[in-house]
Amino acid sequence: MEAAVFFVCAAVILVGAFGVILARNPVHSALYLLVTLVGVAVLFLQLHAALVAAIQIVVYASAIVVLFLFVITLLGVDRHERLTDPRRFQRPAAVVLGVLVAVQIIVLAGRHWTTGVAPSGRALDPPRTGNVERLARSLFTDYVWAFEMTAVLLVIAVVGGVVLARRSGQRPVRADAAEPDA
Amino acid sequence: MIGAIDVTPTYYLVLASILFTIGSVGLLVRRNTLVMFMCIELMLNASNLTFVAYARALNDISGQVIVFFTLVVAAAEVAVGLAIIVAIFRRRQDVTADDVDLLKG
Amino acid sequence: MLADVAPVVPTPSTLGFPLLTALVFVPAAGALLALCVPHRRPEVVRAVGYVTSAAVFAMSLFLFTQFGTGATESGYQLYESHSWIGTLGIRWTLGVDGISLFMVMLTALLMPIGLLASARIEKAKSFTVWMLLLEAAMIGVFLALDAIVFFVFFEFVLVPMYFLIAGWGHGNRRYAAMKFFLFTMTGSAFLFVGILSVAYLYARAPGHVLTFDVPKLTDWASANVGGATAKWLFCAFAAGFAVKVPLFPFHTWLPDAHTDAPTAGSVVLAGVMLKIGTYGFLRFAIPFFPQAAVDLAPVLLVLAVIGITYGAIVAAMQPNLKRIIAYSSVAHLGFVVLGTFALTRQGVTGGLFTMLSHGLTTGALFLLVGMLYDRRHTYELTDYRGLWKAVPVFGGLFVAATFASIGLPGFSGFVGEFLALLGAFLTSRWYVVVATTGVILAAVYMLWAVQRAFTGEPDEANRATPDIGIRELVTVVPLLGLSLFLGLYPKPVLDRFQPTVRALVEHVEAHSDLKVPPVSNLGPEGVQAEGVQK
Amino acid sequence: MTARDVLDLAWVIPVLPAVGAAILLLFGKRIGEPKAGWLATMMMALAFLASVIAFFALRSLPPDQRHNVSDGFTWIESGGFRADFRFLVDPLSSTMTLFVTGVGTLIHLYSIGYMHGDERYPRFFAYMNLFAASMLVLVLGSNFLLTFLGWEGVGLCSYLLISFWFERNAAAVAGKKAFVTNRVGDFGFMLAMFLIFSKVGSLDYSQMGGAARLSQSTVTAIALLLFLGAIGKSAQLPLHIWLPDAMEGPTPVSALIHAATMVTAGVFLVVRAHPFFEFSDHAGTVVAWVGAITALFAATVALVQNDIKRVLAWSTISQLGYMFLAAGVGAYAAAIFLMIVHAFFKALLFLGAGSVIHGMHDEQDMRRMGGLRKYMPITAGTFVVGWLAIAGVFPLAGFWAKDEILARAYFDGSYALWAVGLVGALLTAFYMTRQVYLVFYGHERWRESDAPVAVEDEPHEPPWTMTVPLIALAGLSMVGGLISLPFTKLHLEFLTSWLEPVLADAPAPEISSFGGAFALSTLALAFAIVGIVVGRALYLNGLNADGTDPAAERLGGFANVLANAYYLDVGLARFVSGPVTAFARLLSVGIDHSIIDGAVNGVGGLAREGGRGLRRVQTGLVRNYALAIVFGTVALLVYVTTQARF
Amino acid sequence: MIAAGAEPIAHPPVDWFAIAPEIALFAAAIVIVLGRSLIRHHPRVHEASLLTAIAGIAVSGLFVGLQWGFVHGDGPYQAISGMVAVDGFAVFVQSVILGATLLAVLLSAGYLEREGLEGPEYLVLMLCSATGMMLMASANDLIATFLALEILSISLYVLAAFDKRRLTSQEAGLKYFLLGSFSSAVFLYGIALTYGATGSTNLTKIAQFLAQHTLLHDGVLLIGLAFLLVGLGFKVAAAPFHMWTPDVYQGAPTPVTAFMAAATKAAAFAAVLRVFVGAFDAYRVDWRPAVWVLAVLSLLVGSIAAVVQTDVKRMLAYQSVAHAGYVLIGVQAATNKGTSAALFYVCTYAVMATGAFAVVTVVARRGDDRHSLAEYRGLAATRPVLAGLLTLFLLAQAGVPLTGGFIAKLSVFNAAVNAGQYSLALIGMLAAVVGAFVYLRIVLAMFAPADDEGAPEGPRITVDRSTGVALMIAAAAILFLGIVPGIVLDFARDATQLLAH
Repeated sequence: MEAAVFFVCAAVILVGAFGVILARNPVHSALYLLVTLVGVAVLFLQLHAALVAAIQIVVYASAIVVLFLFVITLLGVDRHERLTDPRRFQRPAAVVLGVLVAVQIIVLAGRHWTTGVAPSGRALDPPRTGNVERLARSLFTDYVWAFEMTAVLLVIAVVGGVVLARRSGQRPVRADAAEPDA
Repeated sequence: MIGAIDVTPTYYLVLASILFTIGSVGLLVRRNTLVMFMCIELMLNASNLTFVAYARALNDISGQVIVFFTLVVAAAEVAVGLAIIVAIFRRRQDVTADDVDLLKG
Repeated sequence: MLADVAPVVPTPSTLGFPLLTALVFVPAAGALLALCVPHRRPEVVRAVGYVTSAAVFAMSLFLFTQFGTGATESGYQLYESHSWIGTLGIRWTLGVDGISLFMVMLTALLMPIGLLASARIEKAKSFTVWMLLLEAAMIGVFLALDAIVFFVFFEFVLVPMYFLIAGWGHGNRRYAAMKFFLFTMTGSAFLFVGILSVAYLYARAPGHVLTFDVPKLTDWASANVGGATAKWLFCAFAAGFAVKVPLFPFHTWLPDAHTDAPTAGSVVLAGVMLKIGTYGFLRFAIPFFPQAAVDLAPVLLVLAVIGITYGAIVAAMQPNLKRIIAYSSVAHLGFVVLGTFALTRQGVTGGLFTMLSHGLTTGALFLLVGMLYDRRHTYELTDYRGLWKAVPVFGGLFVAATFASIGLPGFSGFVGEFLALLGAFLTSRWYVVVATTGVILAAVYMLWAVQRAFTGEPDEANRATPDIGIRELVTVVPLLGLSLFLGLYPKPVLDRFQPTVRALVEHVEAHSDLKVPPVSNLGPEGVQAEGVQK
Repeated sequence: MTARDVLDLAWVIPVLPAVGAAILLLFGKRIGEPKAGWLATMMMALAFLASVIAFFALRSLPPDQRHNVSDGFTWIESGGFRADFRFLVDPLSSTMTLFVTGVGTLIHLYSIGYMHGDERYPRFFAYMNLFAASMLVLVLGSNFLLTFLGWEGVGLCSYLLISFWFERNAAAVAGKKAFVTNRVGDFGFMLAMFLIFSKVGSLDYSQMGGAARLSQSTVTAIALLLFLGAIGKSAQLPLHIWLPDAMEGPTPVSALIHAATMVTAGVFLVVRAHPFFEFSDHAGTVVAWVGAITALFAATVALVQNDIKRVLAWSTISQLGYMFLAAGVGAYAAAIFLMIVHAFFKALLFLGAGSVIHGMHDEQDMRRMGGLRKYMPITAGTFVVGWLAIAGVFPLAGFWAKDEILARAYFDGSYALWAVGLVGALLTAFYMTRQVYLVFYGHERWRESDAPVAVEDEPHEPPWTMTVPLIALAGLSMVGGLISLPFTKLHLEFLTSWLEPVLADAPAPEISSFGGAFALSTLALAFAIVGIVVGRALYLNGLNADGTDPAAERLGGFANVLANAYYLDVGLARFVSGPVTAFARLLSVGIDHSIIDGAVNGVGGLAREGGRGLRRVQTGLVRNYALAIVFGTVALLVYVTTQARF
Repeated sequence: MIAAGAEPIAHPPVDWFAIAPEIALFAAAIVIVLGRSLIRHHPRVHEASLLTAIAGIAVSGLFVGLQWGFVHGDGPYQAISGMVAVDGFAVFVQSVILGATLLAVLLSAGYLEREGLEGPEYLVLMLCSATGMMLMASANDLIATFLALEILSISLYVLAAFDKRRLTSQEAGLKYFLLGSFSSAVFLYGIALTYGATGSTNLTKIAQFLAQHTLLHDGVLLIGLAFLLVGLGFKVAAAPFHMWTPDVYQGAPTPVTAFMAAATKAAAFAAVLRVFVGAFDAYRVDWRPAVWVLAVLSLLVGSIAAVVQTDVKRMLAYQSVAHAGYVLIGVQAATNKGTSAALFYVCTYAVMATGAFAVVTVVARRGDDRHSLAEYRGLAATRPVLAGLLTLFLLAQAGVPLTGGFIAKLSVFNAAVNAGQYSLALIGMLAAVVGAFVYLRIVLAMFAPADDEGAPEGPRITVDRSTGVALMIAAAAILFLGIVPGIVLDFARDATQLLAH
């Protein structure tokens, strides 16, 4: 059963991933991304990470992808991208390097992906009960500092978003400097 | 038949590595900045999957906790990143990365 | 092997005041003072320059009087050592010995002369500041007994010189300045790694702490670093110094830099800076790695001989008077290296003396050429003609300087070249046979230049050239006078070289398989080197 | 004051003219024209006086103690090397000082008049005094190095005085040529000093007895290297080329430096260093043959010269050849003897020539002279004395000196040398006769037309300052032979016995048969007279009517070869200077500029090219940058693969 | 499904003292945000923000100083579940970051006014970025490092794109953002693999694990290590991960460039040192050659690529790649000496880079786009002091003695030679020669007569007060570091205790 779920999800995830990078229309790419995210969420469930899976759907699949779609439509760039690449070596090189990366990782890791030893006391709960409490406990004890750090991150996101999005009323100082290609 | 296979965390990890690679290749081959950014999301997801798989393999909750932070980072990046893309679009009416090459050499 | 060579023990200063440190800091302070003078008061700046450099010269004379001359005083005198950068084992260590004493004095002498020669220069303020900084750095180079302190000054010297060439030079001055800087810096890259390596080899030995103290490193390295390591390190040091000297084939920066530098720059460049290279050989490369020096001496001797002949031949072909003098420096420094790597007492002494003498004679020649440039705004020989008739006093001085440079006996150049060749003859006969042709060639290129520039009937432009002025006389005459004096009575200098050179050669002999063949003693009275008995 | 105390003050001798030179160099302009000359002359006269005192002081010592080193100081000392600034007075140097200061004084005196009106009059006397000082250092030096100091000092003065009229390009070139050619000789001198020091351990003359213990090859090498120095200074083949050109200098300079004193320094050096030549088996032979060949060669060249001074210059080269011939066969005293008397008569001839040039308003071409004896009787008279003296006519000085040399060559068994010397003597007599007749007899070819020349433009006798030295030198040329007459039994060979302590290593062989010697003398005299008679016959009326030269006419095409000194100079220029210049140009342009500097700039260019390459990589495309990152990652992973334990 | 009777979560004790510097800095940012929102139109809001920022930096600095005293006395320790290290290393790097931030803020004050940009937000972002850097310096856990990295990066993306009038600024922002996120993703994946291989993300625990266990199969760990190196290599701008550097440095507002060059490098190198020299000490044999290659590539690429540039800002950007190479020389020695040398270098570079970019800011004048070499022609004649200062900073970067740059180079080569890396030291010195050529080109241009080719016309160059202060501080610091570097060197030496236990 687990195997079947895994392989189905894996297939979905990979199809989604390839879809993202192959779809000519960005809207399609975003939708393929959604497919992948959902697939990953299912795998999270498989891995006894129910809360994480939920968050994945809520934050990623809904919030982030929607944001993408929103921007795409806002900007009206849902046109097809030209497939030809002006730099001819770029794509073959990218594919070759990508394959190399994957092969290297898989070869190197081989069958010994896990070599670490888990510290005692932070074990996962048995699958049936879920991990929420454990997770919370860990989040607010071991990772409380990291948790606090995210506050800064959010402040930046807010301020940054505001700064960048605001249509500034500033006048360009020198026309030629401001619009080099105008 | 398929059910006979014992799905160890290794399976997830290999899948994650492939996902990571696809993401990075996507960044290299696509010219639309929005899609490039989506590829980065793919890579982050691959990392998440890796963390969770390791959490399972090591029987350690930390791997799952870390995913939360990744999510926050991803969210913040999206907020700022999309804002930058929008800001540029306002000036150039285009989101093709290749056209952004005033700075070079 | 002279196993009982006593390590050279520095003699601390008993003056009660740090004379050597002051020698470095007074010009630096002068530079700072000049920096504070407003732009519109160039005369004040000049006064600061003159007073400071004159004070330094006076201090160097005082140093001369304080310098012990006993036969046993081979070590460093007036030694000072203070902590500077403790973490890196760097100490502010200064000392003076026979080798450095006259280099310091030469620097202190040439500086006021250089300033005086540049009395009419534009942008007097920055010029004076750079000159004084240069003086501080050069004196620092010669006094430093901590390898890093040495390197600091060695490298820093480039900066003021760079600005002097680029700011006040002529012709293709920026190219020349850049070439000068990069060439020397490339060489010093090797030197720097060499210094660090020696210090770490030292520090790795049991019971040692990291230090860059030259006497300590000398004692240790000469006895404990050998074989290929020593050779590589020697090469690293040699690379740094060879560029500075400059030895063939690293010399091509020199004609450009000398020619395009302002007069004072050329004087200092040729007079002092080139000697930093040969000084480095004597202070570091040879004492640190005597065996390697002996093993690799043939290479350096060949380069020296090539420098002597090649420099002379190329000089002869130059159409530019200043370039001729520049190339003559290549030849002269070849004699220095020849004598130095003969590793005999006469040779090393000769090399040292040539260093001093070249500073005087070439300094004078550059001053004179600079005056010519002030008048005619050209260095091209084809533009000069019959100048001797137009400017008799100037012409006389130039011819005197020419013969001093050629190495005519009676001028200081001869004493140095003769001793260098003589010393080299004892160990490396055939090199000397070739090198001695340099004596002929020197006459060829210098006299040919004199003939082209000074003889014949002057044309209109040259006829109107004014003769030398009092200020200019004051700059040149001391140099030529000193050259003449030292040519006839070099004893005060040689006596002070002697103990240090002796210690150096004995040090080399004790730590290498060098054997200076004993000079035969076939005189009828069987008494050698006693002169004539009365 | 004992004699030694006096001799300890020998440093005074060179210092006197040196002081004169210093004063004149610094204040010459203020001292002004006649006074400067008188000051210089006075200094020379004082030096002569000092030399005379020194001579008598030395004489008062027993012969085997006639060797004194003066007060002084250590000049150069380093390691085991030491050279003192002290002056050696022994019979040889005393003799040299006497004739250098003596002849020098006369020539200084002569110059007062000769240089009258020159714009650099004081400078001239400064150089002359400096020359005298250097020459005295040369002869008095107690070691090779000090001699070398003087040696180079005279070279410097020679340079300065040859190109004294540097406005004339030829003078400037000649001065440079003289100095550079001399430097070739100095190359040998310096190497000789190095070799001597490394083998003997000292450069002091007093230590040179050690030469006996050196190996044959070493001693020969030293001797030949020293001889190379001597060749340069004394203008022997093949380094003679500078001396004829040196005639561009003022005539007193030619007389003093290029006839009487400096050029004989080479001979002096050989005599001074005679132990090396004595103990070497072959060096002496080389010296003698070089001398003999030069003597003959220069004499033939002198036959067809038309410049009044050039004849004398070639004659000087020839006479110097005789001196080397003598030194080569071991007749050092004879060499010195000829040197002294040659100084008398050659200085006389040069001064006479100068007087003619002076009188002819700077005309030097003998073809435009003639019949001058009427206008310049004193000059003519003294010149005739010089002519007879150099030709070797009994009993003038030249006869005795040349006779002694030829006799020594003959009795040494070197008949070939003797024969060459004899032929040279005949040629000498001939070309001197030609000169005398061309200048003082025959038609007054200097008259452009028959139109009378204004009295003040006619040739005239110079002032007394110039004629007095002529007369004095003429007297010396007549009686100079007295200083060493070949009559051993009568103890009349003063010079030989005087020099004996110095030349103890080289005893003169007993000439066995007086009759044989007499026969040889007669033969030599006969040759000289033949030369004179033939010369007189050809040149009694000066040139041919058509202005051609009788001797040249008879020599035909060979005259041209002779006139160009066998084309040696030209050949040297073409076959040595040419390639050398080309080579130098190759070095400076081809090697130095293109290859070495090119390599340096090439390294810079390499960096620049690298920068351009990197610039092309930096496309500005963000995807390319990402590609680089991935590329780096892959490279790292590959590296990691090599490190990992699978 | 939390059980009702579950025990409450017990917070670990929060050691406020340990995190006080970061909090002070962030608090200043918050105050500015609040102030900006509440009193939007007050005319003096700019001055107030500036003063707040400076006050925040000052307070933060005060706390750092107190921490130093404490660490010096009682030794280093870890706080908050081992995520924060309070040790000399953190103190040193934080001091550098604070110093660089102070200079950048001073520089920005004049710049913002000149360009008429939104001051408070800019300062907020800069302070937040600095907070991220501070956090990075003290992070003792890879997750904390990652978060800190993101904090500083995301702020910098915005800052780089801050000047919206210039397309180049936005382009810089976009490029930095895309590549930065990419490298962060790689870094994160590296963390994941490391976590899998060692069972922890805590650096101390990783070090302990690796010290106590010898992995039979270390492929995953090494991949993780490689990815960590890529991620951090990107941040320190080491070749071949440097290609964003020239573009971003050139396009970003110049004070931001100064801030990036100075402070970011310091923070990123702090992470490099903590991760590699500290945690992965056991794997030094494996990573040292890799770092060796990165160092050499950075030196060569940084120096050589700068040779042909004509834009001063871009030259300095390329040179910052080379400077990363020098620091890497210290890193790859993997010794205490190397660490302290790298720290000292980072400190010195912060001063030299800020100083140089400060002059560039001034010369660029209004519009921030006059960076070509031609603009510098004749500067020595018109603005001698400014030209002199730039000369000083450039010569310091070239490594001329009596400036901090020399001592910095001396320290790293010292460390390299001590570690037996003669060739690396030599390559570094030779790269310095090429670097000198680049710097001297700028210097030559300044000292060339202005009328040579006719300097382009433009508004007068003016130096406002705060920029002047920044320049003076930088100049004094660079001379101080060059002439009496002992204090700072000792500080750096004492700060090499990387991991607090």
